[in-house]
Amino acid sequence: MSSADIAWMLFASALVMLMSPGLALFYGGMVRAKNVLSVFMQVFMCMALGSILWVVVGYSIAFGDSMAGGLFGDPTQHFLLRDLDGIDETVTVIFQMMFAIITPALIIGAFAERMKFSAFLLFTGAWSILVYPVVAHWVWGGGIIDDWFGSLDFAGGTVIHVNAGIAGLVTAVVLGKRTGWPKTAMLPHNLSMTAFGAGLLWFGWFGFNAGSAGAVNMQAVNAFLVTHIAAATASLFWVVAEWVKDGHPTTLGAASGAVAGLVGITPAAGYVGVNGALVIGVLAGVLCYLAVGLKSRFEYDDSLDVVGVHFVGGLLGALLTGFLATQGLSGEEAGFALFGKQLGGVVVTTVYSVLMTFVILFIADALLKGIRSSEEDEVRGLDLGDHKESGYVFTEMGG
Amino acid sequence: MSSADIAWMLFASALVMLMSPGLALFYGGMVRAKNVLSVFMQVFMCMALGSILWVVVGYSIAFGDSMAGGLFGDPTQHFLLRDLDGIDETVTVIFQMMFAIITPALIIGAFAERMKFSAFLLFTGAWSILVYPVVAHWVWGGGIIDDWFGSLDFAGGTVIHVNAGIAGLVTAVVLGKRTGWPKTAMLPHNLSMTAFGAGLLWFGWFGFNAGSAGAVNMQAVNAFLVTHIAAATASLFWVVAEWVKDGHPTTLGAASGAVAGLVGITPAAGYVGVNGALVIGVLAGVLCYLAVGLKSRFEYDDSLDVVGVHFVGGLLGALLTGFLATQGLSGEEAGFALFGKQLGGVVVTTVYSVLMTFVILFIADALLKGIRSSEEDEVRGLDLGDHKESGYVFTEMGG
Amino acid sequence: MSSADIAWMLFASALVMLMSPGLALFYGGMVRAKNVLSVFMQVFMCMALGSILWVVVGYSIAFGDSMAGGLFGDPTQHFLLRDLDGIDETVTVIFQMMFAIITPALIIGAFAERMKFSAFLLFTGAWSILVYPVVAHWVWGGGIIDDWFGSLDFAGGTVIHVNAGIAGLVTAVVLGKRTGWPKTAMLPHNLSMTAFGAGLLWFGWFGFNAGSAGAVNMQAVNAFLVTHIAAATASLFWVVAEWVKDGHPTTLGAASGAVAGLVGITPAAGYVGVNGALVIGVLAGVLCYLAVGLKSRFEYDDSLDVVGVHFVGGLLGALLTGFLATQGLSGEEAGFALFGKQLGGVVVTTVYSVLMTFVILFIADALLKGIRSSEEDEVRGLDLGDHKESGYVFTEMGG
Amino acid sequence: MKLVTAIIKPHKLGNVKEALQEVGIAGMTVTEVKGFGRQRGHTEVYRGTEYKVDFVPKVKIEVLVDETELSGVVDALVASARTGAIGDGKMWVTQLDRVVRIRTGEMDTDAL
Amino acid sequence: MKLVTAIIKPHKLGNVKEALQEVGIAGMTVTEVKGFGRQRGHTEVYRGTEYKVDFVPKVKIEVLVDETELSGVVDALVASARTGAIGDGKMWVTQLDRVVRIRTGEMDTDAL
Amino acid sequence: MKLVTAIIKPHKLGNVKEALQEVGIAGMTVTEVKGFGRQRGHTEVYRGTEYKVDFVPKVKIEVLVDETELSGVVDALVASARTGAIGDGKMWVTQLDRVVRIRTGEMDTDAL
Ligand SMILES: Nc1ncnc2c1ncn2[C@@H]1O[C@H](COP(=O)(O)OP(=O)(O)O)[C@@H](O)[C@H]1O
Ligand SMILES: Nc1ncnc2c1ncn2[C@@H]1O[C@H](COP(=O)(O)OP(=O)(O)O)[C@@H](O)[C@H]1O
Ligand SMILES: Nc1ncnc2c1ncn2[C@@H]1O[C@H](COP(=O)(O)OP(=O)(O)O)[C@@H](O)[C@H]1O
Repeated sequence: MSSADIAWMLFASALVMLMSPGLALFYGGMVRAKNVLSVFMQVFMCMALGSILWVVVGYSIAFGDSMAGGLFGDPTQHFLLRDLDGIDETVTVIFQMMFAIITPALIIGAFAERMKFSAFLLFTGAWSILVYPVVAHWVWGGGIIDDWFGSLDFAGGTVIHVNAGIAGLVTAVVLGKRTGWPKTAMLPHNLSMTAFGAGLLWFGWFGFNAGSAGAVNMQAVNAFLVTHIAAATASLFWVVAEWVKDGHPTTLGAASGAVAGLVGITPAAGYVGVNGALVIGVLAGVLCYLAVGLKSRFEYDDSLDVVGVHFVGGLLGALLTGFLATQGLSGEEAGFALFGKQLGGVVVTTVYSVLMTFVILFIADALLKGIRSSEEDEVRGLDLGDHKESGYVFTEMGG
Repeated sequence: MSSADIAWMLFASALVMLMSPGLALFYGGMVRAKNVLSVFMQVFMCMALGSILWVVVGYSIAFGDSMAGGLFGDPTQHFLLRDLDGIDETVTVIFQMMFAIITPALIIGAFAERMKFSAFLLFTGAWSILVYPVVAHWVWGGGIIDDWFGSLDFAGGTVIHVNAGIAGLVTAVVLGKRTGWPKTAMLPHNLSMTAFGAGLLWFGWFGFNAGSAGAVNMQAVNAFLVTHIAAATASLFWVVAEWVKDGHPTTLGAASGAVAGLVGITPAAGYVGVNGALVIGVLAGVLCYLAVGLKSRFEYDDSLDVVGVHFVGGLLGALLTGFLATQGLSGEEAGFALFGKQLGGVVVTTVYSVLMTFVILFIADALLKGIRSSEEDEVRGLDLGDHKESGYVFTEMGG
Repeated sequence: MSSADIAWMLFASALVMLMSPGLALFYGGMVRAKNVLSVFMQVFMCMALGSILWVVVGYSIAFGDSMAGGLFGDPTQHFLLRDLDGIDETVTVIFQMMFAIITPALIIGAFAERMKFSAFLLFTGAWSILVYPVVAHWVWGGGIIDDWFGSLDFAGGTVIHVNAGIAGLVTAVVLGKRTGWPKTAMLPHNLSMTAFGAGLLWFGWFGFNAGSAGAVNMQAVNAFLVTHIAAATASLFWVVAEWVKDGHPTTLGAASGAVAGLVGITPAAGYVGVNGALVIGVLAGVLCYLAVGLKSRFEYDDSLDVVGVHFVGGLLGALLTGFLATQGLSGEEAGFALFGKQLGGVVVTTVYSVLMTFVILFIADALLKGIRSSEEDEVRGLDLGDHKESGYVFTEMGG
Repeated sequence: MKLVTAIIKPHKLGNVKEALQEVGIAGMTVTEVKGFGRQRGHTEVYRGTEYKVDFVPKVKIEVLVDETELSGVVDALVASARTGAIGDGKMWVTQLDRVVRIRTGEMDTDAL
Repeated sequence: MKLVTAIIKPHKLGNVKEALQEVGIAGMTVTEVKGFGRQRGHTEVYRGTEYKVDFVPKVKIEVLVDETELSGVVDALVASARTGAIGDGKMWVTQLDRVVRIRTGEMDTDAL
Repeated sequence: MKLVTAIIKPHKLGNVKEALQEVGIAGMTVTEVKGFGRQRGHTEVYRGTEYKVDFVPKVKIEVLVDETELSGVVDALVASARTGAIGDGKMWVTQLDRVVRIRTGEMDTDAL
């Protein structure tokens, strides 16, 4: 890497790191006031615990030499980051660490407002070792998905969004609905927090996608541009879709739409041009909006719409990459052949993620005698229940 | 561009993008709680709609080959960004897109709390095609202002702040006063949101001004330094001025002062040194503070002081550039001759912006049967009125 | 400097600038609602006044030619930044200016909720001339600490955190306890604000520490990595420690722990590797947590724990650098010899900071007839008392 | 001594305050409340599901009055709070045993 | 005319509203309050010091009723608000002189 | 049974709570309110225009008491809430028909 490349990658890494606090705002604003801190706490723990686990074994599992026929990287190879190959690999460790933090953090939205903090920690710790780096190895570390299909996944549509999104669905189903849902409205308590969080995610996503080029080059510039266009387009089209269907355009729609567009463009950012970005933006905006409506139909309580936005958006982006990738950028010809490769990657990831998420939840449930908060904690809120804190104290009469 | 230049410009572009969420906080904190989401929504729509329009025709109008004797760039030349000249022009498209987003967003402050959302969309869409890129063409794209006067406008004092500021005045006058103003106090509902927003604008403005150098060079470094100095100085002097005149120094003053200084230095950032920045800072702080007081005198309800801060600040900076530009940095000799050039640019921009803003509002009014919210919506707030959402839900009794 | 280095340093400078608004959030969320704006105002004034003083004399005192045997730099040498040595020195001025802003801002946490605004301004102004740049000169400008001991202080563990932390203790003791403390709980009014502020500090700290390498090189990359690791580790271990001792893990703990880790790694970031960062992280998390408990034991009312986090964390980091520095990175051999050098730097800084802080407060007290807010202002809050503003106006019945 | 309590629409507070001042009332106490009644809240669609918001923001006003002022206050209050649309609210009057001004210890009529 | 006031646990509000609607009550007014009583708040350790949080969030309900409805309302309210755990709250009844519907000026029973 | 209601300055709440506990009161209910009275709010200059802020934050306290406790409570409350400065607030007493403890259904004196 040249100096400019390194500066660029450090910049990109910092931006991706900022997505975690941005996510805390985005999610935190959507829960009820009594649970806002539990969300912030969980995101912080993804940053804290997730980083440590990455340093200890995660990086090795994801990017160490393939073992067991490409199932995972050698977990001890870079134990505590030993034997890194100079400045270039150190930069890679940093950049990829931020991805390893945010991926489990995305799942939080699905089980928000009802998981015990201890269960959360155990779940996130295990998932950060057994799921994320394994799938990352399969796609980016020379593992089985790359080997079998050669799927394109520029910045993690499959590794991150499909993976986290479907894990979210499993956690939501296993934990069950929040008490009162869907009869009682569980409205966002602070939508300007959520909207600002979406803005910060958008900002950070430049690092996420354009940084995935690994250098300052045309691919990075292109990724930057199409990332922005997809976010803008999806935000507008989500709002238009809900205006038509529900009768009013909402701030939450604008924010969710932007995120949906960002998710959708993630696997494609290095491979599609402006037109591709517009197509992905329109579809991500409209389809993710519709997908979010499915949860009341099928009665799974995905609290903050991880499935509708991340699974559906990631899936959409991964599959559309099959048709929209331009040869000049991706070196692959778009069409059913590429679509097949994309589908392969998505299916394998989904199956593994569902399976492992179930297994981890099952074990956590056994170890902790339940992973769901007591009803009392749920009623008074996890902030008091788990953390003995209150999100807002506007008067001096106390909690 | 070298790799370092590209890395720098992408960094700068990301920072300018972040100014829009920053502006949403800055403005959102200043409105009453019942309108906070309407402000966030409007800023988001500037990001969404504004970006798409830029990609479709805006960039071509601003930077396409001059037509009609420099009145605008060929609108079809880069339709959907076709025929861009490699990586350098792609970077320019990105950087300039962020400017095209924020300029109409600035106007929001003038008509906040009383414009129908549909009218806002129509107005912003039209203004993003008919006003912003046209003036950008005149100053930066080789159009008439550049041609006739050769005015200096480093990062958009005229193109952005004078232009948006005077458009704000027109919208405020056309829409009329908010019900109850000025008898009833319409106090900011969340000043720490506003102050943090100002901090984020300050941060983003480094990209705005130092990025306008287009490369990593002494001009960029100088712009970074004087931008910071002007912001700091204007913040302090606004506070001092109000302390003397009103008897107390306020947080809103510190935040507004910083923004006023940033606006003031914008046209000058590449051309003036430390001393020039201090002069601009002191004057922007004191004069914008005084200018804000004019609205109660002349009874136009510029809700969040777009005129006092952006029009007056931009005007001040543009004109002072005539006297403060140092030859070493600008290649021009300061004095009345340069001042004349500056004046020319400002006058032409003001006239055009006033005219077109009137026309657009007039047409929108006709098309939508009124551009002002119903009194009922104004009373209960635009958040419920237009978006059926509430900014804050601290209890579970619902909306 | 190469172009890449300059781009990197401007990026780093922008990040460090953002730490001030981040600090306003971090501190602002921890005070009671009636004082939130006073905190934002004070931080803004550090940015405004601090920057101007830096331009006028601060930079010269810190980095001008040594006078009086290394006691300070020639204060007139770069008056208003004249005679800078080209682009490289201009970049240094910018980067270091951000440090000069944030250091006095850190002290705010110790005297929050009870200092008169006028006293704050006088104190901060004097401290920004007489203390910060002097100590910076001693350590980084070739002054006495460098001369006598050659202490290692990569990004300001001593210059910034020990210095500000101990000054905080002095202000807390001199001002006395807040009315009602420690009998009455003075709970944070907005912990998600605090947590997000911590996230932003974390983000900015990449600029702070990795930027202190002064160039894009292995030291910068290493500093980036270990900064992140220390923050993550300390956040986790603070939470674990309080969980064990108090029975529940808190969001405030996670946020404070991250900051403690960042403080701890600051002096060491260029000199220690991954293992060193883990050690510093664990110790900073646990020991700062314990240190914070001392204030109720010794009954000094350090409102927001500047002593426990910054003084103790900075001390820890500075001293541990003596044992953890790796020769490859620092060029020094770790051990008691290096520890002695570190101790020297810390002791001299502490003594000077205590002394000067006392003197400044004493003079301010005499000049202003008291530096403490009236009891009436303290009761109704400094926001109304000093600034005639309210942080939150959720209803329209007014303040 | 009587206590007049009224639940009104929030945006009528300014009106009511002025009307009460005109009939010579020197003080009042105001509370934010939520009302449930014939006037229903808006319906929201949140993430694809419809919700009825039953509780509407209202303001509660409490005014201590002397018997002699009562009817003037009641009339002024009702007139100034009325919009004629559903949801204007209720007003009621309670008999009090005693009123004290805390600052001085003055009682009843003197306490107002 | 009577005013029934109750202090209840916040999460019981939905229950109580339904129970009151079933006995034919068309309206009520709700206020967020803090209660101090036998049920104490949690203790918090803040930065190493223990604090007792005395005040617990409660909800206050006010219902205007006709004498004839009174006992039904009281029974429904008490039954629907009860959890059996300490802190369930209090209920009290006040006699009113007069009730007015602001929109129409209707009085007493007609005003409900 | 009586209901003692007081409007006091917010920072006096701690004092009042302690004073009431000393005279044997086991509970109370507290509401944030805004007061309008002889004590006026501060004036603010907002963006160059002066505004009068009429409403001042106050706290409302409600205490259910037995007749026998009444005078002790009133005296303790008035004494502990007084600062002597304008704006100390009002206190009033209402006769109640009935008091119920929701948890047990106990009535009147037993309900306290
Ligand atoms: N029975 C009642 N008891 C207490 N408050 C009531 C009652 N009925 C209505 N209210 C209050 O009066 C407000 C207006 O009542 P509503 O029935 O909507 O309109 P209107 O009084 O115009 O018929 C309600 O929001 C509620 O606060
Ligand atoms: N004497 C009182 N006066 C007014 N309100 C009271 C009184 N005693 C209790 N309350 C209210 O009732 C609530 C519940 O009372 P508490 O003593 O905790 O439980 P319980 O009524 O089940 O014995 C309190 O939080 C408070 O709001
Ligand atoms: N007539 C009234 N009815 C209801 N509340 C009142 C009345 N007069 C005063 N208050 C309440 O008492 C508070 C203090 O009254 P104020 O006139 O300011 O001081 P003081 O009682 O010391 O003369 C007011 O803020 C208001 O809440």
